[in-house]
Amino acid sequence: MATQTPARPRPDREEGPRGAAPRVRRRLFGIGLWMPATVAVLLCGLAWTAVAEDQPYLLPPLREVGTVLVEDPGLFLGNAWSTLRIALLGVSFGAGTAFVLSLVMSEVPVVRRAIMPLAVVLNVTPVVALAPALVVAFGFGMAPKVIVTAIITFFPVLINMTTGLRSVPVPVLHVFSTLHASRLEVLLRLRVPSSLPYALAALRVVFPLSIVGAVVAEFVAAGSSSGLGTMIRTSAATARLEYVYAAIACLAAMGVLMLALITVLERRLLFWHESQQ
Amino acid sequence: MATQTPARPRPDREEGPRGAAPRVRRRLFGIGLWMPATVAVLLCGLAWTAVAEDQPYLLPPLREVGTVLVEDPGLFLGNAWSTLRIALLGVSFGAGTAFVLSLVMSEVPVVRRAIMPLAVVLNVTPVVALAPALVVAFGFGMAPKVIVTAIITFFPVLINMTTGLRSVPVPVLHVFSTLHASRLEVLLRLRVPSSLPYALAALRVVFPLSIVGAVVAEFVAAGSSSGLGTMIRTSAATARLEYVYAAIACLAAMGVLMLALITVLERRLLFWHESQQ
Amino acid sequence: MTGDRIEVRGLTKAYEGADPLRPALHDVDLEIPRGRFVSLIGPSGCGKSTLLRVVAGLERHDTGTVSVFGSTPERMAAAKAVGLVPQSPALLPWQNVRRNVSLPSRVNRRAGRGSEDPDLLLRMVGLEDAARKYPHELSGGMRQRVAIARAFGIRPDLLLMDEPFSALDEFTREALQLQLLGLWERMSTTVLFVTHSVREAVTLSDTVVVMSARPGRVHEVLDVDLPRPRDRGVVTGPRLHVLEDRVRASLQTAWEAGAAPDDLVPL
Amino acid sequence: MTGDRIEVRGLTKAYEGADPLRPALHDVDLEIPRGRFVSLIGPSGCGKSTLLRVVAGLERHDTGTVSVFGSTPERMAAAKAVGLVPQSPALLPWQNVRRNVSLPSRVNRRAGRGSEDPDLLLRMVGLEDAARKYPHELSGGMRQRVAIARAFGIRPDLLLMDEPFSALDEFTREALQLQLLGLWERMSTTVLFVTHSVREAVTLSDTVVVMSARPGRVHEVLDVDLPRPRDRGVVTGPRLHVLEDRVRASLQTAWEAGAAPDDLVPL
Amino acid sequence: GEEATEEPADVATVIDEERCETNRAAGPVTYITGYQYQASVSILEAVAADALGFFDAVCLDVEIQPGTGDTIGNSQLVSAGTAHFTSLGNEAEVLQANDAGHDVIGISTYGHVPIATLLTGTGIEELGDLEGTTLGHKGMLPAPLEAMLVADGVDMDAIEIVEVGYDPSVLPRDQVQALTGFRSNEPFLLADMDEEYNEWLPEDYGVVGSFGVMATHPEWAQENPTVVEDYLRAIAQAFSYCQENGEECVGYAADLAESGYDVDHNLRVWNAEHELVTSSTPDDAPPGYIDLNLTEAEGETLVDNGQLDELPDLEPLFDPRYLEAVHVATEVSWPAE
Ligand SMILES: Nc1ncnc2c1ncn2[C@@H]1O[C@H](COP(=O)(O)OP(=O)(O)OP(=O)(O)O)[C@@H](O)[C@H]1O
Ligand SMILES: Nc1ncnc2c1ncn2[C@@H]1O[C@H](COP(=O)(O)OP(=O)(O)OP(=O)(O)O)[C@@H](O)[C@H]1O
Ligand SMILES: [Mg+2]
Ligand SMILES: [Mg+2]
Repeated sequence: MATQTPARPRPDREEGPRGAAPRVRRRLFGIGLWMPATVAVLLCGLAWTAVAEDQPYLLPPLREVGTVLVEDPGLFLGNAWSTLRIALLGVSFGAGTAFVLSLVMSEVPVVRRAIMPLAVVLNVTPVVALAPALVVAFGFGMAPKVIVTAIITFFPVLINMTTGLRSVPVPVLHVFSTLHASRLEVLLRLRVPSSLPYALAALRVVFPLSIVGAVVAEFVAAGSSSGLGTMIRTSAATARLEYVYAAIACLAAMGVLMLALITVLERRLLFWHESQQ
Repeated sequence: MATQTPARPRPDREEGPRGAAPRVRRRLFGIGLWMPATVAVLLCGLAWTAVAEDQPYLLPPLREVGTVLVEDPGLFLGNAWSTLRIALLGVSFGAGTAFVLSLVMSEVPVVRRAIMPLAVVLNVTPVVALAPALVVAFGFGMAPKVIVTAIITFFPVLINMTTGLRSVPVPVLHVFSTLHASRLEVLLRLRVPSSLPYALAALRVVFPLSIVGAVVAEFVAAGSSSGLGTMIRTSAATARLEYVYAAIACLAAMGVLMLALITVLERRLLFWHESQQ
Repeated sequence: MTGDRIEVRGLTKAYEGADPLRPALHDVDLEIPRGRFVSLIGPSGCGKSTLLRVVAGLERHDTGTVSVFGSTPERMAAAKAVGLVPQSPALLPWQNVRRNVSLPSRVNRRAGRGSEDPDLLLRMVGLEDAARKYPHELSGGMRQRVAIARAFGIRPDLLLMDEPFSALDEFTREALQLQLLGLWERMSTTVLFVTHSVREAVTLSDTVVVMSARPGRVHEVLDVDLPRPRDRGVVTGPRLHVLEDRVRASLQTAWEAGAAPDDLVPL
Repeated sequence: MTGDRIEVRGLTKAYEGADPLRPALHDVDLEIPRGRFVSLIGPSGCGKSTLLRVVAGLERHDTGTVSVFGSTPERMAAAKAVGLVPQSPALLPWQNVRRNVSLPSRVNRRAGRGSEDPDLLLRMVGLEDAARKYPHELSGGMRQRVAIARAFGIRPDLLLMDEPFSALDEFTREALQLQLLGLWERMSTTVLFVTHSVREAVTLSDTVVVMSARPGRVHEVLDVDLPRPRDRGVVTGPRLHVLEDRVRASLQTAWEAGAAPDDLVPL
Repeated sequence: GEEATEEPADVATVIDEERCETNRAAGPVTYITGYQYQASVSILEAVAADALGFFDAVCLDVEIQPGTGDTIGNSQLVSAGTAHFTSLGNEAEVLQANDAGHDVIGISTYGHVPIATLLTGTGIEELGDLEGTTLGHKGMLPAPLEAMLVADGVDMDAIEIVEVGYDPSVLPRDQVQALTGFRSNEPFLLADMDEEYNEWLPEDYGVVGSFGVMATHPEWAQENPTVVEDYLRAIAQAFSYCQENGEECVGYAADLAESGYDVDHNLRVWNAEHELVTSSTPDDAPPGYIDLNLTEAEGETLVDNGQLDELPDLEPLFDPRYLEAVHVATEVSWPAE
C-alpha cells in the first residue's frame, strides 16, 4: 500500500497547507511552544494554592516546596541522579530485551507463542510482590531496582514493536523476496525501520514509566538509602510534604526532559514518515 | 445486482506466500497455537520446582499453590472479580480520557502543548504517593483505586493515539481537503481509523497494565478489604507464599484472557491493515 | 472579470529543503475559462501534480496569485465543488469499494450538494462486481477507477485529475474517457487533466498546456480546435494527427529544454 | 527440456475470500523461452499482476505448475536473478534515492552477483540530480524511475516489470524503453512486461500475450515478427501498424469477453 | 549504605587479639535496619556504633542497609543469608517469621511495653465509643491494640477496620475515628499539626508487648558466637552513649540518609523510645534482656486474634546468652572505658 508523501519534514505545520506567511509564524514559534505549557502550569499552581490553603495536610504551600528546592539543590540533584541512573539502566535493559525478543518473536512464531503468555504473566505480576525476592537473589545493590524497572518497561516496547514489525507494505516485502533477502535482512533493513514510529511511541511511554519504575523500586527494595523514591517515602512518613512534592517536581522535570529528547530523536529519525508531514 | 461474497479477515497467515498446502496447516493450527505456550509453561514450572526446593521461603512448592487454588476457588474468584472490576473501570476511564484528550490535542495544538507536560507530570508522579491524597478526596470506596488505575493506563493510550492520529497518508488528506471535510470529519472518518493499529497496540499494553494498576491501588489505597492485591499484601505480610502466588496466577490468567480478547478484536478491526496481511 | 475563470499569475513554488534555484514551479501564468477542458502535459517531474495541488488549495505557494472562479481555492472546496483524483488512488483501506465511492456524500453534508448513486458510479467504471471488496483486494487499475468514481460522484464544478487513466487498458480508458466527456458536457464542469498521453490530451481537451522541467514552467499553450462531440470521425481524422504531432513536437522541445545534456546516457 | 524456459501449466489461482467461481487466474498456460521479451496485456483486473507475482514466487497458487528455467521461482530468487518492478514503486521511504537504487547490492550478498554502479543507474533514468532526495520528495514518475533503476541494477536473468512506464511522459518512456532493450540484448535477460500500451507491447516484445478477465486467462498469444534492432525505421513502418491493429483487435475481443454486458453504462 | 562519614573516633580495640582475629575472619557483617535510618531503638545504636567506631573496636566490619519497613522481608533476608542482623518491631514478629518458615532468632529485646498505640479524636471517651466507627491501620491491626480492645470488651465486629496510608491527618480530618500508630511517631506528628487527640496505651489494659528486637540467623550465630556477642556489645555501648548524646547519634543517622532527614522529629523518636526502654527495664536487668514469660504473654495475643495457630516452643526462638555474655550485671563490658 504505497502511501505517497510529498513535502519535507517541516518543524511546525499544524495548520495544514493553508496558513499565513510562514515567516511570521517562525517568529512566534518560541512563544507558541512555551506559552500554553506555562499557562497550564500557572493555572495548576493556582488551583494547588487554593487547595493547599484549605487542606494543608494534603498539599504543602507551593512556596515551601520552592524553598526546599532552592535551599538544597544538591540534595535533590544527587537523589535525582541516583534515581535516574536506575531508571536509565532499567529502561535500557527492559526496552533492549523487549526489542531483541520482539525481533526473535517476529521471525519465529513458535517463540512468540511460547513467550507471549510468559510476558503477560510477568507483566501482570505486581513487581511490588517480587521485590523482596529480588533483593534476596541479587543483594542490596542497584540490581534489584534495575530489574524491577526493566520489568515495568519491558512490556510496552514488546507490544508496540510486535505490531510495528508487522506493519510493512506488501509490495516492498515482495521486492525483498525477489532479491531473496534473508529473514535477517528483511528484519533489519525493512521491518525494523518500518517499526520505528511504533518504537518511538513506545519509548515515549516507557521513558517516563522507567522513572516511576525506579521510584517504586526504591519504595519496595531494601537497601535504598538514596533516590527520590526513598526521599518521597521517608518524607511522607514524617509528614514533610514539601519534600514529597519537591521530589515529585524533580521527577516531573526528568520526565518532561526525557520526552523532549525523544521528540528531537523522532524529528531526526522519522522525517520520512507521514506522521511528521 | 450481483451480490458478491464479501472478503473477510483471514485468520492465519504467518508463513508468507510460500507455504505448504494450507489444508494441512489448518489441521495443525490448534496444536501449533497451544503447544509452545504449554511447553514454555511446563519448563517454567520445572525451574520453579527446582528453586522452590532449594529456597522454600522464596517460592512455595507449586503443588501447594495448586492446592490452595483448588480448595477454595470461590475465595479467588471473588477477589479476582473485585480486582477485575477496578481494573476494567480504571482502564475505561483512563483509556477513555486519553482517547478523547488525544483527539482534542490532535486538533488544537495549544491544548496539546498545555496538556502534554501535565500528562507527563501525572505519569511520572508515583501513584503510590498520590494514593493517600486520593483517599482523602474520594473516601475509602472504589473511587481512589479506580483513579489510580486510570492514571496508570492513561499515558500509553495518549501517546500511541497521538502518534496514530498523525499517521495519515497525505493524498487521502488531500481528498478530504478538497471535499472541505470539517476537522471533525477528518478526525472521525480518517484519523481515528488510521490510528487503529496504534490504538490496539496501546490496548494490548494497558489492559494488562490495568490489572497491575488495580493491584497496586489495593496495596496503597486505604480501605481495601478485598481483591487479589489485598490478598497478596496480607499474605506476603504473613509469608503465606502459596496464597501470594496463587493470586498472581489468577492475575496472570486475567491478563492472558484480556490479551486474547484484544487479538480477536484486532482481527476483526484491522483486517485491512498491512500488519494483518 | 475573474469570476468565470481560473487564474494563475506569476506562481512560483519551491518545496522546503529543495534547491531554491530550481523551484518546482517558476513564474507560471495560466488562465482557464470556466467550462474548459484543459490538459497538462510535460516531462516527468515538471510540476504538473504540484500545480494541480496549488489550484486545489492543497499546497502553499511562495509568490504569485491563484484565483478560482473569482474566489480562493479554499472557498471552492468549501462548496464541495472540487473533485480530485490524485496520482495515487488515496482510498480508505478500511472501507469497501462502495463506501469509498460514496465517501463524498457522507462528508461535508452542509455544502448541500447532491451526489450520484454509488451503484451507478460503480457501473460507470465497471466495478459493480467489486462493490464489496476492500482496496487491498483490488488490482491497481481497479483502485484507480474507484478514485475516479469517487471524484465523479460529487458532480464537481472543477475536476482535477492527475493521470487518472494511467493504469488502465486502452478500452477501459476509452470507455472512461467517454464517461468523463459526458460528465463534462452535461455539468459544464471545468476539467484540469494531467496526462502523459499526447493522444489522450488532444482527443479530450480544448487546450493543451505543455510544461517543461527544471524549473517547472509553462512551455507552450496549444488550442485544440477540433469540433465536438469528438466522435470516431473526428478522433481518427487527419486534423487530429496534425495536432498530435504539434503537441508531440512541443513536448519534445520542452523535454530537451528540461533534460540536462548528460541526463540520459545509455548504459 | 524445461531448463531454458519459463513454463506455466494449468495455473489456477483464487484469492482467499474471493468468489471461487471467478478465480483471479484460470487454467493459464504459458511458455517463455529464455531470452524472450514477452508483454502481458489485458483489461484492468484480468490478473496480469497476479501472474507476475506467481512467476516471481510471491504468491501461492491453487493448481498447476510453474517452473522457471527448470527450477522453482524461489530458487531463482535465491540466486538474485529476478528483478521486480512492482506496480507501485515500493521504495524504502527512509532511504534516499541513491540508497534505494543500491539496495539490491546490499541485500543477499551471498548470491555473489555484481551490481551496477548506482550513479550510472541514476543517470540512466535521468535522476542523478535527485540522488539525495527521499521518496516523499519525488514526483510519481520519478519514483517509478527509481524502482526501474533498482531492478536494472542487479542485471537480472528474469526481469518482471508491472506497468513500469505508466507514469512517464512519452519521451522519458521512449528513452527508458531504449535502455531496457539495451539491457535485454546485452544481458540476454528474459523479460515479462505488463503494459497497457499496445504500441509499447508491439515495439518492445517478441511475443504479446493478451489476457482476458473474469476469470483471468490467456486470450491469445501473438508473435511479433519484426526485425531487431527496432530502430526508427521499423517502429514507424507499416508492419508495426498492422501488428498493433491485430493486438488491439485481440484486446478488444478479450475486453468484450470479460466485460459483463451492462458493465459500462453511460451515466 | 556505605560507611559514609567515618568519624575519626579512634577507639582502641577492646577485645583480645585472638577474638579480634576470629571476628575479622567472619568477614563483613550486614545489618538491615527495620525502617530506613529512623532513630528508633536498635536502629540508631547500630548507626552510632558504626560512626563512633565501636564496631571497629570489636573488630567487626558492619555494613548497614536501610530496610523498607517490611519486617517479614527483613527476616527473609536474614534467613537467606543476605543479611546477618535485622531489627524486628517486636518479639511477636520473631514468632511470625518462624511460622512463615524463616529461620531467625531474637537475641535482644530493648522495649518491654507495646509501642503500638491507638489514637482517637477527643470525642472518644472510652474504647467502647469506637463501636460503629472506623479504625485505620497501616497494613495490619497490631496485635496489642486488638488485644486491648478485646480486653476492654469492645465488639470488634462493630468497628470498621480499614487500611490507611502513612499520613496521620486522616484522624483530624475525621476520615477515621481511630488510628493505630507508634508511640514515638504519630503523636508528635499530630502535635505538630496542632491537633488534639486521645491516646490509648495497651499496657493500661494489661496487654504486654515489646519493641526494638534484634534478630539473627540461628545457625550463623552458632557458627560465629563471638561476632554476635561483640555485635551486641557494640550496640549496647552505643545505646548507653546515645542516651546521653542523642543529638549526636541522630546526626550520624542524618549523615547516612542521603535522601533527606528530619533531625528534630527523629530526635523526638529516639528520646521517646529510649525513655520507654529505660522505664520498662527492671533495675536488675541489662537493657535488651529477654524475658520469655513476657514473650509468651505477647505470643498469646497473636494466638487469640488468630495470627498464630498455636504458640510455638519459645526456647529455640530466643537466645539471651549472647547478650548475657557481654554484660556484667546490668552493665556492658567495654574494657577500654
Ligand atoms: N513534497 C515534496 N517535497 C519536495 N519536493 C517535491 C515534493 N513534491 C514534489 N517535489 C519535487 O517537485 C518537482 C515536481 O513534482 P511534481 O510531483 O509536481 O511533478 P509531476 O509533474 O507531477 O511529475 P510526474 O509526471 O512524474 O508525476 C519534482 O522535482 C519533485 O522532486
Ligand atoms: N490481495 C488480493 N486479495 C483478493 N483479491 C485480489 C488481490 N489482489 C488482486 N485481487 C483480485 O484479483 C484480480 C486480478 O488482480 P490483478 O492485480 O492481478 O489484476 P491486473 O491484471 O494486474 O489489473 P491492473 O491492470 O488493473 O493492474 C482482481 O479481480 C483483483 O480484485
Ligand atoms: Mg505527478
Ligand atoms: Mg496490475
